[in-house]
Amino acid sequence: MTDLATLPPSGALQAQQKRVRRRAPVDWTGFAFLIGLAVVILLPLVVTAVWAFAEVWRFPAILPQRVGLGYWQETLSRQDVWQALWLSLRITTTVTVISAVICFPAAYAFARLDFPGRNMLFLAFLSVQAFPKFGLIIATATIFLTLNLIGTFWGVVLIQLVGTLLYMIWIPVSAFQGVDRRLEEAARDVGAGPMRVFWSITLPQALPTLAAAILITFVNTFYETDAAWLIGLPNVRTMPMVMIAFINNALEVQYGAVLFVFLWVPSFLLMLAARRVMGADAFAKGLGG
Amino acid sequence: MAQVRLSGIAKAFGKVTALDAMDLVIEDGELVCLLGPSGSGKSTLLRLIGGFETPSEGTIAIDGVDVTRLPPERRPTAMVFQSHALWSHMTVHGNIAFGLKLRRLPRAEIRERVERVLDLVGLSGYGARLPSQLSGGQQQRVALARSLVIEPKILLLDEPFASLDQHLRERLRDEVRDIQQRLGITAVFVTHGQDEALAISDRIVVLADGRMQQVGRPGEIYAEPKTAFVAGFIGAMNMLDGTLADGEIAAGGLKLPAEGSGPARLAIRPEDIALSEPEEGRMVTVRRMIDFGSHVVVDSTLADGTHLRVQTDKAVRVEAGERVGIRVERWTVFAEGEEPRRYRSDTVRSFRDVRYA
Amino acid sequence: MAQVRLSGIAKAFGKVTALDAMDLVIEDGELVCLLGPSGSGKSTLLRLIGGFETPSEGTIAIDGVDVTRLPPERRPTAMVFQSHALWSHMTVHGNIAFGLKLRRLPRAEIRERVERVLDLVGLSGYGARLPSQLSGGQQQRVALARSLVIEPKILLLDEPFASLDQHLRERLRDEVRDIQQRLGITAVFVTHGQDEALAISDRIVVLADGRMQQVGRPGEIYAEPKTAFVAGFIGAMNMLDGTLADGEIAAGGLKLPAEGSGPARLAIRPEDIALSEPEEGRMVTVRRMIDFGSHVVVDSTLADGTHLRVQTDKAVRVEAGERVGIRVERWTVFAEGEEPRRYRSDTVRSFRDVRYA
Amino acid sequence: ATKLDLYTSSDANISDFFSNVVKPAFEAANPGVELNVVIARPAAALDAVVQRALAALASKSDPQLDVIEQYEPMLPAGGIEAGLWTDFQKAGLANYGAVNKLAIQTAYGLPYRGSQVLIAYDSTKLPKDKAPKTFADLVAWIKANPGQFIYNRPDKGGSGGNFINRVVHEVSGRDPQKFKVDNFNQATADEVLAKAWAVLNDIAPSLYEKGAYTSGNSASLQLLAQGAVTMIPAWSDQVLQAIAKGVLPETTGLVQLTDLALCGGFSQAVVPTNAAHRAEALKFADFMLSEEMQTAVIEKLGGFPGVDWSTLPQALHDKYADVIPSSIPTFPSGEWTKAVQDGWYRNVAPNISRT
Amino acid sequence: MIAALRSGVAGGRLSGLLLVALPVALLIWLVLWPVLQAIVGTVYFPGTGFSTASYAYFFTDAYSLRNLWLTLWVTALTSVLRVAVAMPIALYLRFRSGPVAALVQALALFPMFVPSVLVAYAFIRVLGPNGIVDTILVALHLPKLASPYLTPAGPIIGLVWDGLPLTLLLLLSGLGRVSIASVDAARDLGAGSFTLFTRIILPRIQSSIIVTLAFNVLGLFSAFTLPFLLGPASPEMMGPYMQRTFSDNADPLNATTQAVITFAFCAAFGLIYVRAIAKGRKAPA
Ligand SMILES: Nc1ncnc2c1ncn2[C@@H]1O[C@H](COP(=O)(O)OP(=O)(O)OP(=O)(O)O)[C@@H](O)[C@H]1O
Ligand SMILES: Nc1ncnc2c1ncn2[C@@H]1O[C@H](COP(=O)(O)OP(=O)(O)OP(=O)(O)O)[C@@H](O)[C@H]1O
Ligand SMILES: [Mg+2]
Ligand SMILES: [Mg+2]
Repeated sequence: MTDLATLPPSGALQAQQKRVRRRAPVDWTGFAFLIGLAVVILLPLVVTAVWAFAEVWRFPAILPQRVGLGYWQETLSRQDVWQALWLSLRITTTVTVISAVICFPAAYAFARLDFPGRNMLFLAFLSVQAFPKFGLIIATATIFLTLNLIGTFWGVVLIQLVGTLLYMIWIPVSAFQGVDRRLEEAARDVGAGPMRVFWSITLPQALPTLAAAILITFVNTFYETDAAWLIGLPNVRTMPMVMIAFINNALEVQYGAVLFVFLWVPSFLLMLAARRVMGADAFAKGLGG
Repeated sequence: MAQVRLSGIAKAFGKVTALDAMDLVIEDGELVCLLGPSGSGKSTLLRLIGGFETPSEGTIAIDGVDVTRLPPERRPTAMVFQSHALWSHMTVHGNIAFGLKLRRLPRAEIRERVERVLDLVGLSGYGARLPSQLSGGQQQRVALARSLVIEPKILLLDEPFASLDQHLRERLRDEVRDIQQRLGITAVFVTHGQDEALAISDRIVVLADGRMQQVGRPGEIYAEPKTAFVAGFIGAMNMLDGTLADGEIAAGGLKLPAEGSGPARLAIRPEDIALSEPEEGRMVTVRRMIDFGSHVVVDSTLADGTHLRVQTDKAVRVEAGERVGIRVERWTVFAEGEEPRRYRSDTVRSFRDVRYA
Repeated sequence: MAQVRLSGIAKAFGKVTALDAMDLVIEDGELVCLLGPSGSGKSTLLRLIGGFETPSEGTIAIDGVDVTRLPPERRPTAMVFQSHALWSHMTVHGNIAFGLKLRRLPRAEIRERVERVLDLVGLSGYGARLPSQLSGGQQQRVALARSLVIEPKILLLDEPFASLDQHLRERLRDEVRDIQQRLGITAVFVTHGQDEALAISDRIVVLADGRMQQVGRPGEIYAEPKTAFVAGFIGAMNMLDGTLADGEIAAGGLKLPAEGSGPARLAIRPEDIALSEPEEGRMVTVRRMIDFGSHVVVDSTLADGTHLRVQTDKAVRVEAGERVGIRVERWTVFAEGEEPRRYRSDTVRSFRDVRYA
Repeated sequence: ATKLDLYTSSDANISDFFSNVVKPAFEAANPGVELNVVIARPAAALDAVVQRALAALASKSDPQLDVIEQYEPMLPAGGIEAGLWTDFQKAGLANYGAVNKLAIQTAYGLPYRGSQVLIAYDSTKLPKDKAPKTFADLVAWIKANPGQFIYNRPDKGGSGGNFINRVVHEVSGRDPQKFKVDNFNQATADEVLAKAWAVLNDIAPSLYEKGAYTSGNSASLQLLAQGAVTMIPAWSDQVLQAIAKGVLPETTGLVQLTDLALCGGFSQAVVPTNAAHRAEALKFADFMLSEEMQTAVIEKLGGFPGVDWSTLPQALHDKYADVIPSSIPTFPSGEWTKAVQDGWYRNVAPNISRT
Repeated sequence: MIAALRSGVAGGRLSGLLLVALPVALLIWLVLWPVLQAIVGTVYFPGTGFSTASYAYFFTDAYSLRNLWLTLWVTALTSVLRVAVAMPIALYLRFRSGPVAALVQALALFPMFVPSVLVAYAFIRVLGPNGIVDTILVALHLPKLASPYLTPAGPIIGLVWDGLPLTLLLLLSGLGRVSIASVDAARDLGAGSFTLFTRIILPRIQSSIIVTLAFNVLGLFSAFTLPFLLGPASPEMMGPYMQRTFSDNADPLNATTQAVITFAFCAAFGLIYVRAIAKGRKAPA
């Protein structure tokens, strides 16, 4: 038998070489985007934030001439603002929960079951977005009047629920389609019935994308006004309704600014929550791209 | 614990016939491998047994009971998927316990049985981890444990180790075999690795184009393939097109005794060719010598350029371009429409052969 | 056509050190396989050579030119990816021609070169198809053609055949080897199939945990592993923990001559164990006989229950439970901090061994 | 307590007036009735509510609407024919007789407050004595100072609309009496309005951004506050309040044209006939015409009373003598307004020359 | 209850219908039925019978056509701009990771949480006449910006800002299907970034781009708030135009006609969307 072949000498040769540690390349593109976006996205927000504290800010001063918390006090001490915020949160939560409860199983059916008219019905949900809302106003109002839903919490919930259908069906459908069938089969194999499979396996597996759908729904519903005006008045006044009232025809821009900054807090929280639950791809996958 | 009987099973997906006219009985406690090229219907057959598909024709009976129309959750089968199909939102414990929870067993018993099966697959102490925190091999073992814990009568495995590396695959396949034997369950194993099939099965079912080609013990299928397809598919094989005439088959410059006439295929295993003194037999030219450590394969060409693989002892050394003699010890001739005919040259057998044959 | 020299290469991803202190010279025209368990840094090394990653330390030179900072498109390398990474929106022709178009070659020449390379990989006439209209093996060949057509000096292959079935894999690997030899290019091949590595490489680099374990010719690595890891990783091996004392190593009830003292590991290849008449040598109990057709593996237990794999001639038949004798012909002892020591018993060698050794 | 739903889509100063002044007074005067001030902004929201009320009329259900502080009674289409709005002449309000006859355009609307459009300007850029006094002066100034004047879209808030109405008056002989609610005539309209469009198109290139129009009263005021323009038409009450709040600087100058004042307008309150609390709503309407409320309109809101000055105390009259215009020119709602508004969108707005 | 998961099993059809019943009922009751009513209401008049006069009017009225044309134009331009702005960010996010990328992503997604009224409002503060940009420019003794406020550019900028997150997400999902290996393979053969984008990436995400555009169009076509608050008085986008026709002109018939026409355009784009998705699903990743 031959002896062990000697290793190529390269190892010995380079052993004395100094170890030079390279720095990881700097992500310049990233910084460029960061700066660009900071200007485009953050500047408007920051300016608005400054306005919230400005009592007098006239051109061409770079900073407000007079700052103070006066508008904050005035805005936040208003009963209706808090009531509206509370109400909005209640409505939005209710809508989102109901929507999830009725839409997710439906989305599952669209994704996995074969039934007559499946594709047509699926497409029909596009009309929620495609037909201008006000075109539906009279009809909806008529329907709701006879049901005594005008000006009630549940009336607003119902009309906003309709508005959530598109996102809450379409996004989950592709979420469910993305769940590996074998995961479901494995569960059935160990003895789970179809319903159990849905709740224990499919739903949690699709969760990131479903969370995206829920988030979009929550945000959209929270800021929705058209349907809320129509059905909600006079008794139901949501946060954005109050906000628009402040912004639209008020002389003092500060009211709006204050509310704007005030609403950053929930937005930031949502944003953080969103990042925790899902990656961007989860969002996007949901939209069928 | 259970016998599976497939009678006249056929399955079509739209226009594609995935399986046709299958009759097969898998005996209690047997481990059967389904072997065949991609698309031959292996997975389809397994999924039919598991209840994930309904046959277009025929019936499936388990222990004599017709289960053709039962959904998967009501069959005494458990499947291990190629992609392991672990539920990533549950811990290892959760994955394994799921089937038991469905059976409403008391908590303590669930815990105990999960512990036991984790031990069985060598993963004690991993219960609290998430599947994503395990390596590929560990994940497959969890999938196995998940199927085993519900004590199925029939274990179905669909290429469970295809994505793992050779070492791990070998270890796991031996483990599966051991566990199956210990628990005495019936198992159907799909693979496209022939070595795997040869190594663990009691019987092998060779499929091609949705039809059974041959059913038999591993050695039998290897040694006595019934069709040219099986011969070429199982194990390494030199397949030469030749002509039968005058009690001989002539193929690629090689002439060997054989009966019959007309075109035929000559099949010779690489290990059935021995290198010999050049003058002693027929000559080949060495193209390349491949040293597998435990044995050596010589890639050579016959007079007319046809490739011939020869497998010999690991101590043999030849050079590319060298001309060496060969002696064919066994060969098989496949002629259209006839049973294969097997031949062997009468060479002297060594002491060991005589003792253990 | 090119020599690759890696000097002091290290690569860290955050806190994970994927590669450390690599020094390696790949000679012109050589085919080197990188072999190692999952996560050992094989792909990382290949991607460093291809320019897809920048080393954290060290330099890479091709033909003496430092290319450490060059992007992939400016290196004379071409990579074949595991997932073949064909562009599904282009035809086979389009995929292959892409690299040539970037080089602004005249149309006629492009057409001609694409034809030539398609011929080389055995796919003439497939130019107009889309990748999705090809089988897995054909797709891999297109990927290979795409890399070959630009006449790279260095071909890099990252587990190109991992997802294919055994038959196809064997055929393609032989093709790659042939083409590489014919064109005389340098190739680096990543795999976790040892057979694949043994079958095609000029040299094998065994990696573990980002470090080189051994570099050598296939047979050499198989026969003379430098560490217990390599011994266990390449090929089947019985690894027994034992103790050295009095010129003997005792492991699992087996005693073999060996020098030194203290704990050590005994490594014996299954094919280095011969079955013998029971009275003649040490005894084992047969657990199971696995008939691989071309050879037989006997899974047996030593006196103390330790498993021992024995590989013997295909004609051997033993029964589970039978007690047979064994004769160990070669063994290696790995003791902590020492070079491995190899031993062989003096058995008579047969005619063929004498002739061809 | 009975809850009376009062809707408003007017600017914030009006809704504040109702919340802070009217509500306490009314509730004190009518125990057991609660005034619910509902802000329905933008105006489209109010349109939705009115549509709802019309639908409720058809289905005989509760429209959830009792009073709208200001709404065009001619709307929605077919509303009057369907009997949506209460006819105040027949409603038997005690104070109805006091209402300024000139302000009444239709019996379905109750003019309870008036306001007039003024010219507001930045006196740091335009000395008080140089401020235009006649329409001709104004046009000349606009042309001489391109980019410094802006008025808002006619249907969005009214200050711009009344500027346009003033142009219509200008080209038709400065006689507001020529236009009445019931004398709309397409031929006359075409002829008169064509001349008005000519004037407006003539000044368009000299407007802010060569012919941009803001989307509301507040938007115009904000442009003035930002110093982006020098002069705008503005509602008197609104601009006064803006100065008081510091939104506009002290240096903001106000001026009314002397040849014919810019139009004013009276806010018309409406009460749907199917209101659930129609009786209380009418009581409220009556209350708004009371001396107390009319005085509040003048003193707290800076507006004009909806009733004849003669029915108010002489002391009040004397106090506000300077700002009380001799007459407030008005422009009729209904067909005429529709013609002006839509005509403006079709004939003036598109002619923006962007070079 | 789901009676069976498998398609083709008799129970599957019924249970499928049952599962979708609630949302579909809601849809039919509160959307489809009113839409149908609206459409019928524009062509059928009790007493006088069928008439398409309102449509004839719309398509002969220069002003209406001009508004429609503007809407199409703004919609097209905004969609393209959104894609153009989001594409580089999406490419960056697809092929890079790390803390900077995470920040970029968070920033780019933020507008999703800002309602459009506030967008308009913030926009006027910043880009409006004598807004903060002007203020800074003046402080630097530079000429003032020609403010896009009240010009057609106003709503476009606002809408691009507002729609950035959704566009970005859609593109990211498309890019997710471009494997890094296929990009590496092209670089390996010598492709520079431009070639890489045009020859390898773009063809692969074609369907995603169509999807993105169509989804954008759906939202933009009847956009109201931003065009109304930031845009010029005329020509109007369909959103404000419909509102004005409906409320100020008290002309429900023509308003509904406009709505139906808008709907028709959206439906057409919806179909494109559906087709693109179907195509994207068929193509292997
Ligand atoms: N759900 C399905 N719909 C349509 N055709 C199918 C379906 N499942 C399998 N087939 C077809 O049936 C045939 C057999 O498929 P099967 O998956 O059983 O093959 P296989 O032997 O498991 O192959 P592989 O080794 O590639 O897994 C193939 O031609 C396949 O295309
Ligand atoms: N982009 C990356 N970021 C972080 N860690 C990485 C990255 N790429 C590789 N690694 C880590 O570096 C180590 C080596 O990885 P590499 O892919 O080279 O292994 P490998 O030998 O090719 O394994 P396999 O056989 O599984 O392909 C692993 O621990 C891996 O987790
Ligand atoms: Mg399969
Ligand atoms: Mg790798």
